[in-house]
Amino acid sequence: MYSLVALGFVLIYKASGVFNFAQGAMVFFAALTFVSLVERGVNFWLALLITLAVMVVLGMAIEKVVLRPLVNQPPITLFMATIGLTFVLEGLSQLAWGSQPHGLDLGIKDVPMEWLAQSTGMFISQFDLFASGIAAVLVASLALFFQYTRIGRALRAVADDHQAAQAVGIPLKNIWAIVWAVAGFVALVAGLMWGARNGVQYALTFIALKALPVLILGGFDSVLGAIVGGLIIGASEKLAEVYIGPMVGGGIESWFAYVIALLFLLVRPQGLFGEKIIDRV
Amino acid sequence: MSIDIGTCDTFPKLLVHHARVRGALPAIREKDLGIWQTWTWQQFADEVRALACGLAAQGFKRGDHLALVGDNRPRIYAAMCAAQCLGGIPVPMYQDAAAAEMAFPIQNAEIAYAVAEDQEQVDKLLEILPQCPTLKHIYYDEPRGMRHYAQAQLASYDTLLELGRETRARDPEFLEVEIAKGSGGDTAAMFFTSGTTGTPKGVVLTHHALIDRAKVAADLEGLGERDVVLAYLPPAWIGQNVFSYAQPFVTGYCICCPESAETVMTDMREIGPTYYFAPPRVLEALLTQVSIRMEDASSLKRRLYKAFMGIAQRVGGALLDGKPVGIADRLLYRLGDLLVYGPLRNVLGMSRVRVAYTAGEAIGPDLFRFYRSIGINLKQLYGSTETSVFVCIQPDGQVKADTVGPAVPGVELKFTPQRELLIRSPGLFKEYYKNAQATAEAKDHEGWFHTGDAGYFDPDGHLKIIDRVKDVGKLVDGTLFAPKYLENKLKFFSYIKEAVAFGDGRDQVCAFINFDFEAVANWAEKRGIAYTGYTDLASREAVLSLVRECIERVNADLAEEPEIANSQIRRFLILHKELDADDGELTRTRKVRRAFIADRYRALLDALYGGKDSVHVEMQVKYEDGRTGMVAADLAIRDAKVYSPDAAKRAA
Amino acid sequence: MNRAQQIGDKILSVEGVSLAFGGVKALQEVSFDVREHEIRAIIGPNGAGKSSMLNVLNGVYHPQQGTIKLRANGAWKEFHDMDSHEAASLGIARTFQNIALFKGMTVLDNVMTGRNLKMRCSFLEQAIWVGRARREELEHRRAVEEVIDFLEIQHIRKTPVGKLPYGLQKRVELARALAAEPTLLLLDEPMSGMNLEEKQDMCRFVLDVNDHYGTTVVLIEHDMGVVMDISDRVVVLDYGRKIGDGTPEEVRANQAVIDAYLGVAH
Amino acid sequence: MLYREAGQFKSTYAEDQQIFPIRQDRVAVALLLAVAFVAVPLFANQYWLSAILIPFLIFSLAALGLNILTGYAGQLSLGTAAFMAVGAFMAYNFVLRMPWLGVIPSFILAGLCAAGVGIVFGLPSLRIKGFYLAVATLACQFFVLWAIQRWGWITNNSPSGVIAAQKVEILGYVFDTPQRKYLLTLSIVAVLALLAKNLMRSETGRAFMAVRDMDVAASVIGIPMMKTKLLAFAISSFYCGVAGALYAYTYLGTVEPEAFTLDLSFRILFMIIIGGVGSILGSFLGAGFIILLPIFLSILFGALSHATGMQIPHSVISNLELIIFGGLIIFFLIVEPHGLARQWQIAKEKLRLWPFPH
Repeated sequence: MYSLVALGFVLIYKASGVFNFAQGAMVFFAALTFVSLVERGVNFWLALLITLAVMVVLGMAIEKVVLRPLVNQPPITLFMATIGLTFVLEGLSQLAWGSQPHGLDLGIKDVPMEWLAQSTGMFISQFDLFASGIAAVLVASLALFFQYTRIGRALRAVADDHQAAQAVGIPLKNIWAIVWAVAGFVALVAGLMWGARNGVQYALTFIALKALPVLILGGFDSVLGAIVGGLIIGASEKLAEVYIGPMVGGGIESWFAYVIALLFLLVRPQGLFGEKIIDRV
Repeated sequence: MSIDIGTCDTFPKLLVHHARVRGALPAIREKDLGIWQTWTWQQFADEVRALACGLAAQGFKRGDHLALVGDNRPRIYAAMCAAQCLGGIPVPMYQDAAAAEMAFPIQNAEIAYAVAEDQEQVDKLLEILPQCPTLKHIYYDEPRGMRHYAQAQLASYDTLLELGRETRARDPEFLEVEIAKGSGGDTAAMFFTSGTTGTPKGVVLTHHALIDRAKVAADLEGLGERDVVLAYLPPAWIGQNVFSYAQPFVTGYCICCPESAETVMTDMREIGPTYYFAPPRVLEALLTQVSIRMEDASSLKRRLYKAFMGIAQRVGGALLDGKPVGIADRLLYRLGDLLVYGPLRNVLGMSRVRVAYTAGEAIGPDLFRFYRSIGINLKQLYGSTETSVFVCIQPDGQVKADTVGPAVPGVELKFTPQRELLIRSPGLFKEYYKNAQATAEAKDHEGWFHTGDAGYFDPDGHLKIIDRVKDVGKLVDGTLFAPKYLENKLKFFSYIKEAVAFGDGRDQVCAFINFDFEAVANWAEKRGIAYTGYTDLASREAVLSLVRECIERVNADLAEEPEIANSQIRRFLILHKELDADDGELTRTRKVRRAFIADRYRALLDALYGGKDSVHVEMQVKYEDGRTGMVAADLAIRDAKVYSPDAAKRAA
Repeated sequence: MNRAQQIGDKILSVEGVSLAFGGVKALQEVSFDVREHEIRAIIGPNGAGKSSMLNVLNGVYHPQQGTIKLRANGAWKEFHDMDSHEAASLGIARTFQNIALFKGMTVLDNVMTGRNLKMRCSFLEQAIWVGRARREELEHRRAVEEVIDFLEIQHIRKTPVGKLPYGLQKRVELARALAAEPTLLLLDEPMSGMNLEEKQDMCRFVLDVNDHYGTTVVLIEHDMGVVMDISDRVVVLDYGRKIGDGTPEEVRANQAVIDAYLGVAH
Repeated sequence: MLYREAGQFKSTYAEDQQIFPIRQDRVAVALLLAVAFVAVPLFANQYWLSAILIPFLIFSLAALGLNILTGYAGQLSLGTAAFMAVGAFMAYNFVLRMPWLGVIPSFILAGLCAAGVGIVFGLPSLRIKGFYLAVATLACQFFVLWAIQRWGWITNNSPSGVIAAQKVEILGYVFDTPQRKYLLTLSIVAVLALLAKNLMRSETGRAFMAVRDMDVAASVIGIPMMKTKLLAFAISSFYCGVAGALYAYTYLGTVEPEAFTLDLSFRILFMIIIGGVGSILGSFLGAGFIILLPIFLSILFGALSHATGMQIPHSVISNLELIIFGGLIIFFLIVEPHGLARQWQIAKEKLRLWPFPH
């Protein structure tokens, strides 16, 4: 589940070198808009389309207003800008759709499947399968997109070096617009999944914090890393809770992910799949 | 505070007096290594004593000359006084003069000892060493880069100081005796006039002359030990030397030397002098700076500046002179002082200026009024090297734009039939060194000094200088032609830097114009006129019409003065290069050498008077580093509108 | 050019140093020595290993083989895998090919950081400021003023470094290196990207530094004119190997050097 | 316009190095201190003192701490609230368990504990740089909060984790009224600010800035990376620790772990962004801005709703506040990355050059 959200982060980072802290808020905003539309009786698929359109527009707007003027600022400044963005999105979404949590039903049963439960003892619900299925599809399409399509290659070029990409003639402006639009789409998907599982409420925005260790583990700029990282963190958190938790007084779920990421960073600063960052004299 | 120098009649005695009376007060400061290093009178006296003993040990005796080459700094003034302690004669020389120009004074006064500032000056002296066999000892102050110099004559200032301290320790009495030997009549210093004509002349001035004039002027303005002066002009010019050597020794005030030529503005703002002296061209450059910087200011500041400057123009001068001014104006001016003039004076470093003099050349009336209007007590002063500077000073309250004030106590003024000014005063020079013939010409048997300046007294007894006698000419129809007067009016425009007017013995007046590159370049940029350099800008039609406008405004002013109405400028051309001292067209103090220019640009002059509207010119030019190159250009000649006297009223 | 400072005996000796990044052999068994008060130039075509040699000398890279011995205050100190921080404390200062100044600070602060090794006060004393810390700060300010005056950058003392033109930034970097009063000064192409006039100024400064402070200078430079004029001895590197060593005249005549520069097929 | 600098020259290096070389600045600061120490306690009412000024001072101190780490030393930290929490709880324990110690020494000890924690979580900064460091401090943030709730003795086993700060009593003089608390806070903050200013203009400060601008070059000229970075963490957390202690003792009175959430860290981070990264004055300006903004907004909306008659629900106001907050952050980052402090500096420069533009 984490990997889905992490994917959004990776996408933005890969294309614009910005760790978009507001990705969590976008997930929340997407889920909230979708749920509110459905509650107002809008047909499921139509709501999906409208939310998608809203998210794409939102993505582009963010790129235009926030990121374009901050083009070659140090990463720290961009990071802080996205934090500011998180606040704006939060305020906006609560203002627009009210702040009480909504249940979201995707019509997919979230109860563990019996035959699987007896045979493996693992409690995996149909929902988990569906979510990971979606994730797999998304990953595949993105991987293809990045690797082979012209735009994909342009995206990666831009991520590496703005000036060089511009010099080669890649239209920087709409590349970024596409990037943020797609991020909006991914946020929507993640929002739906996440919302369906534990309801759409305020906590969503802080999943960005959870996504951070995932990215660090998997490597900021690798799609694969995001997926693998997400799995490791998700699983280890649950395991830690079960095994180490009691000894230390429980509730370690919150900071355990960070400790792993931290340890990992000391060993391999660029994560599993990321490129090595060498700074030259 | 009164001046308590009593019987001291030579500069060394004055120094001993100050060291005793006000030993702890600062005598001299220099901005070095980021802060203002300060010498109190006591420390300054000790350094002078040590230096004097050092010079004595090196065989410097009474009557010898000591050449001083270098910028304002404590050590050059210490060397001056040290030479005087031994009865020697310091000869300050221009530090920006070329080596050849230094040869004559050294040969003329058989100078054996010289104090040079740094490697640059030492190289100049070494270059002319073959022509000056008398030069035996050169002491350098800044050892930078001279580690391998092995010439015998070279010694460092510090070793001289060390030597002095040893000799003084051995025989402290020796120096006190030498100082006591000095008397008012001895020669205090010798200044070589840049002389607009012929070879420079060595003006010999006695202790008495300098001290007496300095004391009189100081009494007039109530100068005291608390005053501060910034020494930024060449020390070899009497104008600077009097304010940074003679007067401080009389009154005990403190002089400050800036870090370098570039940092004069910032250092001036830091020091905030109370007593300021500046020749007109420095004031002019400052005004151009102000107007250029104001042009770039935001529209709010510009509007504010223009509004309040209008009030200042009207009321400022009167307020300064204490004349009656309406309450409304007085309040407005006070507001202006808070918003514009106060900060303006502050940025220029003149907030604490009590007395400001200008001399050396006639000053444009508007330029003069500008400084008075923003509350700076600028006054005119007249004098020359031969008269120890102070001849006429405008007292507070009677300050006028076009006069130089009444005579200073002890000075008598008289005119010859050709209106040449004659001066008799205790401050007169003794003689031109080894040039009896010139001395006789300048000083007649009754002691009157022929200044060579023409002028007359105005109704309330103020002297009015119009021009050099030999330049004052007459047009064919007899009207008075005073080139300086015209040129100053032209130079007041920030766009015109230098002008040379011709008309003596001709039917009409024509002029060569040098525009101020910085001001016009800024003006051109604002109008999007592209240009490659001075010569290219000079040929531009827009620039020609800009200059013509200035000339026509001057013609309008001239039309109002009946006796010189006819000397309005009819035709003019813009020179293809800036007049430069290196090419001999200007003196070291940037005064125009009219005769030299007239024959060098003979072709241009003929074209002007021959009615042609353009002329080709090929001229050899000397660049800064001594290389020469050819500059060729086609100069356009334009006519300027001339006003009949009554028409001028309407146009003004 | 008669030497004010007599060239003393060896102060730095590099023996058989090899350095490789993965497969790329940057330096192969390079050995040469540098004498005290000498201006030693290292020249060679691009990619010959000049900068890597310099980085080895001041501890940024660690050679796989070979030893480097430095005579610091009398004793021969052999440093194998010493980090740049220790190299600095041994009195090795350097400038960088592309300027490594601290953009956020003024010129004066940049040059003062050059003296950080000489500051003794603990941060606590510096916080209290009055007393020892203040005296020390003013002392060092005085010493830095000497260097500022020496390199004639008084007029830009208080401007942030980011605003200065390229030539002046190079001079500030030299000032910072000098402020540490080094025994060995490593200059990494101090004159690259300068116009003729700035080059002459920089040459004069380097000579004055050697003259006035007696600092031993190791200079990397492309401009042969400059190298021939101001260096006493020259080392020529090509593809990481030393192909020439000696006075500028000897090196100019050395056929291997000419080949290296004119590009003879390897 | 107000500056009359003519005549103010420096004849010793000490004069040239002082904090406020220009006389007008010295006069202005002296005036400001006089107002703060004398006028405010006399005239300000309860509300202004305890609800605005004391939190302003405390947040300025915390912002100052963060500025030392992020502004000067360039190490991003999201764990400010955690260090404040450590400071608050340790102070509580010291006063509780060693009453003979007195309040100020216990504050200092609490600060040192925070510094200790700071160093521990500063260790990763040696290996990873800039942006990744945010993770380390984030870990610290969650870890500390968790630790406080888990280990009983820290909160003296109070079930809900809430601790009540004892009365502040120094040498028999009890600080209970808002005026006294304000004066206590003000003096502590003033002293620490002066120490920080001295630190920043001396060698340590330059080492911090060198590490921020280009740490590779810094290490080559001899600045010890390990020592400098850890020192930055330690000093910064010391300041945050003391701020945390003050937060408990002179502002809230009772405090619980939830008060030191990540949200607080973000608020302090915003303070230094808006106020001015890398400037002592910036921390104060930023804190003032962030404290006054909500009050200003509520007054504005109050007036607005009063004028337009329609009652704006409280929730909408808080949302609008969030939006404006986020919007301002972005605005400042775009327009003036160095925040209000840089604007102040430019304004001062303009005044000194008045009427000239340059």
